[in-house]
Amino acid sequence: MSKYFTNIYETVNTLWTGMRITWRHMIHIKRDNVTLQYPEERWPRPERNIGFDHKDYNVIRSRLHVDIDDCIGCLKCERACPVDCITINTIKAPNRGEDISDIGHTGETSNGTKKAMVVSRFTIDMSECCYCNLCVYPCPEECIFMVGGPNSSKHPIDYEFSQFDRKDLIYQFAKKLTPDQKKTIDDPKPEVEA
Amino acid sequence: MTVDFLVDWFATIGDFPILAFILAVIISGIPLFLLMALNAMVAVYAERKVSAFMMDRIGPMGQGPGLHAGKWGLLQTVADAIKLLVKEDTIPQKSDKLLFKMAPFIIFIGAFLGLAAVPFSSSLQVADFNVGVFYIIAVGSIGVIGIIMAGWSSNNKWSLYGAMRSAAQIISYEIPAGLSIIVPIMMAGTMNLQTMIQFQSGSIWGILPNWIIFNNPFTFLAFFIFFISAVAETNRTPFDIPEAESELVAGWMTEYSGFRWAVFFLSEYSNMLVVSGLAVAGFLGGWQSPIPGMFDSPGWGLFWFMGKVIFLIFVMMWFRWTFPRLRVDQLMHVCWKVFIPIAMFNIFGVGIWKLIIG
Amino acid sequence: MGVVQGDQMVLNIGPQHPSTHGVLRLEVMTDGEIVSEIKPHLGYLHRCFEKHSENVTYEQVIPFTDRCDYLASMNSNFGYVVAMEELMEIKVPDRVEYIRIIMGELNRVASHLLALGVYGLDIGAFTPFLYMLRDRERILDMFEYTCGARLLYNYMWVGGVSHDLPKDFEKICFGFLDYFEPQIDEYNNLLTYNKIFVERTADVGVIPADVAISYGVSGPNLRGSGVNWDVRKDESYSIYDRFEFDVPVGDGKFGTLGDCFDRYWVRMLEIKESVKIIRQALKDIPSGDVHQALPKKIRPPKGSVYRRTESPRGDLGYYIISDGSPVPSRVKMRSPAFTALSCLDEVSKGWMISDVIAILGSLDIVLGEIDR
Amino acid sequence: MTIEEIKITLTNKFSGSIIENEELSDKQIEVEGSKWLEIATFMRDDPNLSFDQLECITGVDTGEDATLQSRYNLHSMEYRHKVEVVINHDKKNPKVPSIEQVWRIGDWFERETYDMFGISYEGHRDLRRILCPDDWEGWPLRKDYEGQESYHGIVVPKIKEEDEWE
Repeated sequence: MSKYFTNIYETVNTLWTGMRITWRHMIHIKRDNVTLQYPEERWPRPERNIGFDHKDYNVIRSRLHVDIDDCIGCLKCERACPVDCITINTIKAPNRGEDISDIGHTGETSNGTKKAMVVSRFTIDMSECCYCNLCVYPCPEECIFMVGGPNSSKHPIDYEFSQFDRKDLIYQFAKKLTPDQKKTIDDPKPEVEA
Repeated sequence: MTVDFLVDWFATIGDFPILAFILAVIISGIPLFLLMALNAMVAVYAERKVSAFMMDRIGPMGQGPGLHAGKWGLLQTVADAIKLLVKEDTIPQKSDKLLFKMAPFIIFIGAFLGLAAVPFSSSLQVADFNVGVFYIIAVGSIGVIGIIMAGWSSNNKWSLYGAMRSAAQIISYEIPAGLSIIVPIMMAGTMNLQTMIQFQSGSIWGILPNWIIFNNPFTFLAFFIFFISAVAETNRTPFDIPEAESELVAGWMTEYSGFRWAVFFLSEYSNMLVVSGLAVAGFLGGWQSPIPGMFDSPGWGLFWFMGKVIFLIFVMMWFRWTFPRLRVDQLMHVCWKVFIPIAMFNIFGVGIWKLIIG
Repeated sequence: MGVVQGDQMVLNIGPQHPSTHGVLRLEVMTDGEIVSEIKPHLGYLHRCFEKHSENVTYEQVIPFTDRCDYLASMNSNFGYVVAMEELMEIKVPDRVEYIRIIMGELNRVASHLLALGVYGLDIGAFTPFLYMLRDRERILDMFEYTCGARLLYNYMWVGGVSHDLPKDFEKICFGFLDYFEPQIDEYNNLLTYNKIFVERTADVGVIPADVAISYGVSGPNLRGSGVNWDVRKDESYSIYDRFEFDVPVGDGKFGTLGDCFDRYWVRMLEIKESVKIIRQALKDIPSGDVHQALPKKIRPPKGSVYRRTESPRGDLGYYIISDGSPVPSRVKMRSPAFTALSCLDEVSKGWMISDVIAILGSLDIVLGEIDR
Repeated sequence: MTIEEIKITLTNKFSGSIIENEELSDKQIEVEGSKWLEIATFMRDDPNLSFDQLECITGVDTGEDATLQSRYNLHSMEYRHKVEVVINHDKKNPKVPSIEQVWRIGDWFERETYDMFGISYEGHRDLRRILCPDDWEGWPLRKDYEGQESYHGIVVPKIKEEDEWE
C-alpha cells in the first residue's frame, strides 16, 4: 500500500520537475533561443556564436573551385577523388610556358611554373562530390580549393549553389575548345585521354 | 439560452414554430462554428509557439512581406488552413468509402454538440440544459464512434490499432471523468451548468473565491482527476497512444489528408475547449471573477471564462511538450487502479464532508 | 503475456516509419498488441562499402568509412586508421593521438546525445530531443571549426590528421564542456527520472549478459547488460591507457539488469566519462606537427589485420587484407549496430508494439552502418 | 591463454583437423572445414578456452588461386584472449558447417558472407541473402564478379556515363 502511494508521489514529483524545466525554458526564450532564421540571419551570427569568428575557420568544405589559369593539368586531383567527380582532359602545349592568346591560355601559373599542358576540359560534378577535401591537398599549384573560409580572398563563399537541373551542377572550369582552336595548338598527338 | 431566447423572440413576430426553431438553431450555430474554427486556428498557432518556446526555438516567424508567414508568423495558421483546404483529398482504394467519408463528420458533430452547452458567460450559452453536465459527457463520447469508423474504414493496420486503442482509452477514461464531475454535482446539487456556476459565487473566508475546487480537499483532488482524465479523453500527450506518431505513424488519421484531416484537427481542438470549459464550469467557478465582487458584469464573465479555459488548454500543451507517452497497459493501469479508486474515494469524502460541515 | 492466442497479424514497420531510425523494415507478427516474432529486412541502404573499398586506394577508403556510421564519423575514421597503422606499423606523433582522442570522444558525446534524444522521441518526449540536438550542434560547430565539415569529416588520415587544431580550440572546447556538464542534470531531470519514461523503459526488453555476448552485442548495449567490456580499456588502442576514466556498467537502476533503461543510463554515464577524458586530453596535449608521420605512399606490406575500436555503438572492427598494392584487397567492417539489431527478435518476443519501438531505440542502431 | 596454448589445446583434441599453414600470421589457425562445427562447439564450451563471443566472420576471395576463405575472429569475454580461425573453401562448391547455433550472431554474419561470397553454410536454418535483394544475381565481393546488366528493368550502368562534351 505504501508503495502505491510512493509511486503516485514519485510520479507527481518527477513530472512536476520536468514541467518546471520546460516552463523555465519557455519564459527565458529570449535568452535561450538557438534558432537561426536562415534567409535573414546567416551562419556567422553576430552575437550568440560559439566563440569564433568566421575568418578564423581552419578550413572549409563547400563548393570546389578551380583557378584554371594556374592549373598545369597534372591530374593529381582527378586521381585523388574517391568518387571520380573530376574529369580533366589535356592537350600538350606546342611550346612549354608560352601563352596562347587565341584560346586564352596562359603559359605560366601565378607561382611561376611553366605549363606543359593545355587543359581542354576540367569539369567537376558537384552533385557527386563528397566534400572529402582529398583533391585539394595534392595540388602542386594550389589552384583547386573549396571556396570561402581561408580561401575567401581567392573566391567568395558559395554555400548555396542549388540548381534546377542536375546538369547545371557540373561545373566547367576550362574554356571549351572548338576543333579549329585545337588545330591551332598544332599537336602531333591528337589528345591525351584522361 | 440563446436558442430559447431566439425562439421566444421569433414567436413574438409570427406563429411559425418549426421555422422559428430552425432559424434559431442556425443563427446560434453559425457563431459556434466560427468559434470552433477560430479556436483551432488560434490554438494551432499557440501550440506551435508554446512548443517552440519550450524547446528553445522561436517557432513560425516571418519578417516582412513575400512568402513569409507574416509578423511573428501570425499568418502561419492561415497558410496551414489554405494548404489543408486545397490539398488533394485522397481516399484509399480499398477503403470502405462511405464510412471513410462519414467518419470526420461524426467526430465533428460530437465536438460541435458539446460546444453548444458550454456556458461562456451568464447570458451567453447556446442551450442551457438542466442536465448540462450529463449532456456534455454524453455527446463527448460520440467521437469514439467516428474514430472507430475512421480506423476501420481506412483498411490500414496502423489506423485499426489507433482506433482500437482510442476506443479503449476514451471509454475507460469516461469513468474517472464522470465520477469526478459527480463531485461538483453533489456540491451544487444540480446538473445545470449555469446554476452550478451561480453556486460558486461569493468567497471563502473573504480571500479565496468560492469555487468548488477550493471548497474542500476532496474537490481539490477531484479537479485534478477530472482534468487528467479530460486530457486522456482528448487523446493528448501523455495519453496520445491512439495517434502515437513514433509507434503508429499517425494512428487512426494515417490515411486522411486535406479537408477531412482538417476536420479531425478542428474537432480535437474543440474537444479541448469543451472539456476545459466543463472543468472550468464545474470546478473553477465558470465565468465568476477570481476576485470576488469585482469585474462581475457579463462581459467580464466571458473574459474570465475564456481566460480560465485558455489557461487549462495551455496546461494541456505544457503537458504535451514535457512528457513522454504511456504504454497501453500502463494507461489502463493508471485509469483503473489509480484514478477510479481515488475518484470513488472522493465521492465518499465529499458526501461525508457535506453531511458534517455543510 | 499473451495467454489467449488469437489470430496472427503481420504488421510491416518500415521501411518508411518514424522510429526505425533509417530505412529498416521489420516484419512483425502480432497477436493484438503483443509481438510474437520479428523478421528484420535489411539492405535498403546497402551500397557495398566493401566493394567500393576494393576499387579505391587506402586513403580514399576513409571518406567511405565516414558514410557508414554517419553519426560517429570520427570514430569510424579512427577505427580504420588505427587498423591501418597497425598493419603498416606506423608510430604517430603524440599530438596526433591526443587530437584523435579529443575528436573521437567529442563525437561519442555527439552520437550519444542524438541516441538519447531520439530515444526520448521514440518514447514520446519531444523536448529533450531538441535540447540534446542543440548541444550536439555545438560539438558539430567545433568539428566544423577544426576540419571544415560538420558530419562527414575525413579528418583522420593514416599517420596523422588532416588539419591541426585551430589556435583557440582549447578555449572553445573547455568553454563548451563547462557549459555542457550542467546540462546533463537537466536532461536527467527532464527525461531520465521522469516516472513515465522509467515505466516505459525499466524492465522492458531485458538482454541477459550471456545472450548479449552470444549475439555479439557490444558497446553500451553490452555494458547495459552488466558486462564490463570496453575496448578502450581492455584492448587499449591509441593512448587511451594514459587517461583515467571509468567504464559505466548497467546495474538495474530502476528495474532488471539489462533492460532498456540500463542501456540508456549507460550512455548517459558514458557522456560524463567522455567529458572527463576530453578534459584530461586537452590539458596535456603536446605541441608538434600533425603531418609528420604521414606516409608518402600508403602501400602496406602483404598481410592482414583485424582491429577493434570502441565506437559509440560498440566494437567497430576493421578487417583489412593487403596484397602489397596501394589498393586494399579486402576491407571488412564489423558493424556493431548490425550485431545489436540481430538480437531484436529474441529480445522483443512477448512485448507490445510500443515496447518494440522502445527496444529498437535503446539499441541505438544506425542503418548506414548496418547496411554499409 | 596465449595463441600457442590455444593451438596446442586444439591440436591435442582435433589432431587431424588443424592444418599447418606457413602463410598465415601467428594469430591465425587454419582448421579443416568439415570438422568446424565440432571444433567451434569445443572452443565455446571448453572451460579453458571459453570463446563465448564471435567477433566477426570475414569472407575472403584470395584471387588467383581460386579459393574462398571464411575467417572467424573469436574472443573470450572470460579470459580476454582471442584467436582467428581460417577455413579454406573450394571456390567451385564452397561450403562449411554452420555455427549459427553455437554463436547466435553467426546467423547474420553467415548470411552476410553467403550474400557476398556465395559460401553456403550447411545447417543454417535461414540462409537467405541479407543485404542484397533476394533475387540478386552473383556474389558481389568475389573478385570475378560482374554486375548484372539490368535489374527489374533498371539498367545497371557499367561505367559512369560520359556527359556530352565536344
